Amino acid sequence: MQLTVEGISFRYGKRLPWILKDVDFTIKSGQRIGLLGTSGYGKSTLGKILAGYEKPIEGKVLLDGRALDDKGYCPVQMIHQHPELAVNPRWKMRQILYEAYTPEEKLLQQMGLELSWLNRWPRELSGGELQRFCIARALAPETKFLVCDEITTMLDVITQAQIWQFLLEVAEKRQLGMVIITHNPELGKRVCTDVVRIDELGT
Amino acid sequence: MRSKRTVFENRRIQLVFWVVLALCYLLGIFFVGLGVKESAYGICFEDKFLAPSLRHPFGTDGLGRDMFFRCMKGLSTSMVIGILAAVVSSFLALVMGILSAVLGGFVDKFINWAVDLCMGLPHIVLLLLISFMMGKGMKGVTIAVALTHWPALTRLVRSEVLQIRSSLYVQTAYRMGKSPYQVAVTHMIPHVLPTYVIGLILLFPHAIMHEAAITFLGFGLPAEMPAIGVILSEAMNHIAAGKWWLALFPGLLLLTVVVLFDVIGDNLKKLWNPQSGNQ
Amino acid sequence: MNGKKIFTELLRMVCLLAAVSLVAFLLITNAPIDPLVSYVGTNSTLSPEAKEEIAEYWGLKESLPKRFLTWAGHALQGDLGTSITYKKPVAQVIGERFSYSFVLMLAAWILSSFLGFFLGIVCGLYQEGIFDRCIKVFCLILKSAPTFWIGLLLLSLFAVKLGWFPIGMAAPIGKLSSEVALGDRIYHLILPVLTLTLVSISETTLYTRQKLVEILSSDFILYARARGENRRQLVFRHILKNVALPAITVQFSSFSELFGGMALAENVFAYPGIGTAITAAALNGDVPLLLGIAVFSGLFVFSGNLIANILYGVLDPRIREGEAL
Amino acid sequence: MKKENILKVEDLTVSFSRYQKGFHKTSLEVIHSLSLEVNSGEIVAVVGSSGSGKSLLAHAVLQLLPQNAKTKGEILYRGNSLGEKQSRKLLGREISFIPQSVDYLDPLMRVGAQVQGVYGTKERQQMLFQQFGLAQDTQQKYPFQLSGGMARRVLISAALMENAKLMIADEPTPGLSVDLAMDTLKYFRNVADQGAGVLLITHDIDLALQVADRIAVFYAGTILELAPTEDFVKGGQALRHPYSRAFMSALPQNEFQPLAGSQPYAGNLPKGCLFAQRCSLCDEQCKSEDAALMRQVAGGKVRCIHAIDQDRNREIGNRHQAMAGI
Repeated sequence: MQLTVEGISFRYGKRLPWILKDVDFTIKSGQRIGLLGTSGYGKSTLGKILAGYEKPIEGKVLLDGRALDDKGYCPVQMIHQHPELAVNPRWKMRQILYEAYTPEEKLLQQMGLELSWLNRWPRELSGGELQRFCIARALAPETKFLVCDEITTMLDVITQAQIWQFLLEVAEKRQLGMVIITHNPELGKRVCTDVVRIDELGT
Repeated sequence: MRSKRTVFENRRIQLVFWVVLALCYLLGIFFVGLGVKESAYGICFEDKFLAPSLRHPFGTDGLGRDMFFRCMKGLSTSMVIGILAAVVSSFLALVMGILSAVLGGFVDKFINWAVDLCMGLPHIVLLLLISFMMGKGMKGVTIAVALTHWPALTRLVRSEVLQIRSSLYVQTAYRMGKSPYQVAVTHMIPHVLPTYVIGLILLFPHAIMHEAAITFLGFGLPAEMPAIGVILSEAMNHIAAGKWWLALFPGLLLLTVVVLFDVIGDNLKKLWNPQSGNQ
Repeated sequence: MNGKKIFTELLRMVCLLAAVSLVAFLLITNAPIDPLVSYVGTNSTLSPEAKEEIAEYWGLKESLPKRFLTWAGHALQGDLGTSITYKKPVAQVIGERFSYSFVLMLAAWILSSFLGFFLGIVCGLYQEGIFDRCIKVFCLILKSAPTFWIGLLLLSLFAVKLGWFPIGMAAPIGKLSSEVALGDRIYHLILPVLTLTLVSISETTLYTRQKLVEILSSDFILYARARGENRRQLVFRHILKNVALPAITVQFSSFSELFGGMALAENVFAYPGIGTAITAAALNGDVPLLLGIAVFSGLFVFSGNLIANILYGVLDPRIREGEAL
Repeated sequence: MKKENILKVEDLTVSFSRYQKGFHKTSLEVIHSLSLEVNSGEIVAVVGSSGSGKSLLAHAVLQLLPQNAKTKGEILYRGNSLGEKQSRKLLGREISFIPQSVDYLDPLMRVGAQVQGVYGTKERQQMLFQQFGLAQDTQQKYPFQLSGGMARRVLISAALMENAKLMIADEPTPGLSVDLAMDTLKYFRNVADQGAGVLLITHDIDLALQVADRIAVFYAGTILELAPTEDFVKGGQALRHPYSRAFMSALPQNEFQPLAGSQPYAGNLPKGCLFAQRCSLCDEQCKSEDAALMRQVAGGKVRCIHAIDQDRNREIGNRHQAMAGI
């Protein structure tokens, strides 16, 4: 399975500067590409375009050659930096987790998700716990690629290591393709198969 | 068991207590008013212009009619109109608000334009024109009040829905293949409902006040029907003769009803959204 | 707020105004009154030919859209027809009476804006103090009390019981309006202005207080305090500007409530302004006057909104210099 | 230059009253008997995950906590207690604060005037802007017109307006990679070298390792260990508290090995040592109150009775054999 992006350009308004200018990028299943660079250079924007959250002004997003359509479950899922924004505050965790599919018991254990958390409100959980839910939610059987946008920047170092430990395990087993956006080169080297700097991608 | 003081002193219980108290008072007026028989406030000339006394707590008017029961009757009719108008307006606002936020584009522009249009004329003037068109009377004032209160609530609902629509969890839901309908029902309604219900409650007193205002100016309920607006406009003629109680008590009654609705609305607002409840 | 934005704003206002006059026209002409009677009056002494000529002039026979166009055509040239209640051209009636109403509204608007702003600031600064709690309860009651009821109470207390002020009218009865001294006019103006001020002050106070509470818990106030600014410096350097900006725009966009309050206050005090004119017009089915005042009130509200938008663009640097980025 | 104690925080507790799920009111301890000190010429970094209450420490020292916060414990500035009154004279003069982003600037006020503040002068503000390479017209700009880089330099220049004795920075370089953050933080270094004390609050351990003289590990509302940066760089055996060691070994550039479990909530903190449930050395003693007292061990402070002490590890050593023997 291959996810490619050709000639992608993006800006938020006609009078605003180009954030991305004809960027080409390809990732195959099982590959984990680190996207490095300081904030404000379009890393997240590229991530959003890959996962279909934003439509590029120019260029195409192709999954195995076919355009990524909007209908149905998108095989490219995204996990965000602030988990508390990615969950509906008026839903219990159980409803949030089971929104797309019912994950089996084993996956929840593997993620370190305690069953008692399932009937809690999002505001009663910490950032680390919420992020585990967001990851579990994104790991539906149809998911082939994961875009991780600074997912552990806000968390403490131990939680970061815990999350990456089980995430890499799952990615390896299911041969998921992962785009890992981070400003921390050490983390990039440790979790990615290869690393790319955002400013080297576009013109 | 904790001592009585701490349980009561706790803010959340206070909020609920005030809401319940206000509700009982309003329902009391509503049902007493409905139940009052014609005879209770009938005309009897010998006790004309009696000052407030035990037998007539609100005194009597030029035709000897007991003001207390007349006010209660009038207020409950106003409340009926108020409920009708509030329900119609808020339902209209809910539909318009969600439609304009979810569909966006032309629909959004049109509804926004219609809201500006309705807000363009001063409220009283619009009420006047509509009731003028309907040939005054009860039907006219009810429709007038019902059709002029939806713009403000529509804007409230629309901004709430817009905020949710742009949230990350809704975008993620779409990326997980959820249809706009599913998103609207599962994500939007739970968010919009509290705003909607509180909007409905806060709309109610406005509806009653505007009905009283239009009736006072002579366009609402016909003169023979007991209504706060009518009572107060009659009272105006006797002000110069010093019959102060004719004006004071009806207005006071209306004021308490409106204030209590505001109290219910504000307290529910505090109870419902979790963060603000923690002060 | 560059020229283009002001132009689009003006264009939007004009087209909204046209729509409002259309809505007013439709509402009024659908009333169960025979159009001719509404233009001529029930017991008019005009000859049939004169009536025919009036009907022709205003196109009362044609279809609704046609009638609206003829009305609009005349209106644009300033001819709004004659009012049967006052036997004078509508435009003149509006002109005269609006001058009275304008004074009433201006006084009340200024009083309620500045007093309300000041009270809101003080309540916000000394939150949950006795003063704050009293003002909040006072505002809640004023907000919920019907305008005309407040007018009645003031009337019966000051005019009847204490006799300080006249019962009503704008000038002593039996005096020609030209001879009325300024003192008399003000003397008659005090109670209506007081009523209108009391009614509109609560909104301003509560709004200003709410904005102040939000700003006090904002990050930039925390940082200013961390830079050693005392309370007085905080107020004058940061708080007043950040509260005044939204407060000003709200004051200008609340012309619609102001107009409504004015109409009710005028009817209570029998004050000869545009408020009493509109009720009289509606009661007598005087279509030209009713239509004229309705459209005029729309113009009044829109001018307020327009000023509010322009002011916001001029005062708020984020908009004024937004494009410059 | 004589070493002087600029800031001393002793057993500080900050708690808020809030509503539990039901109707009763509970008080939530966000900072829990925290001790820390900053000496002149030194940068002390407080490292902990974001959202764990670190910023509250900065606000507590600045005496800017919200009304519903209650504090216990002592905060001393150069020896005398720092209360509401004393702080009013010192804030903005001897004590300066560097916030996280441009949201901390008044949106309707030009940047130049804000940097100048109530005690600064225009000349010094222009001189600082030049020194930080900010264009001449920057002072006329409004906060929303500043780019990320400009905003940081503006906030730093505001802090340097007065020659502060104590500088508190709350997450001054969010989202920056270490090398870029360094050119902002080198100013902290020369401020410290001129005799001021700098308290740097951040969630980025790499940053702390680069710029701080001493590092405090912030965990569940308290500081478990305060030790020279070298111990952290050496990692492993040099650190005293089991959590600090787990913390360092979880770093990507180290073993990247995570410790099981998660931080306890501020709502239900266990008695005694907060790290008890996750600690391999935990025993009955750890549950007692005095297990949580801050102790001086080999040049650093630590809050653990089994603290690993390099030169005297005899007593600790046999505990390990005994444990392993079971």
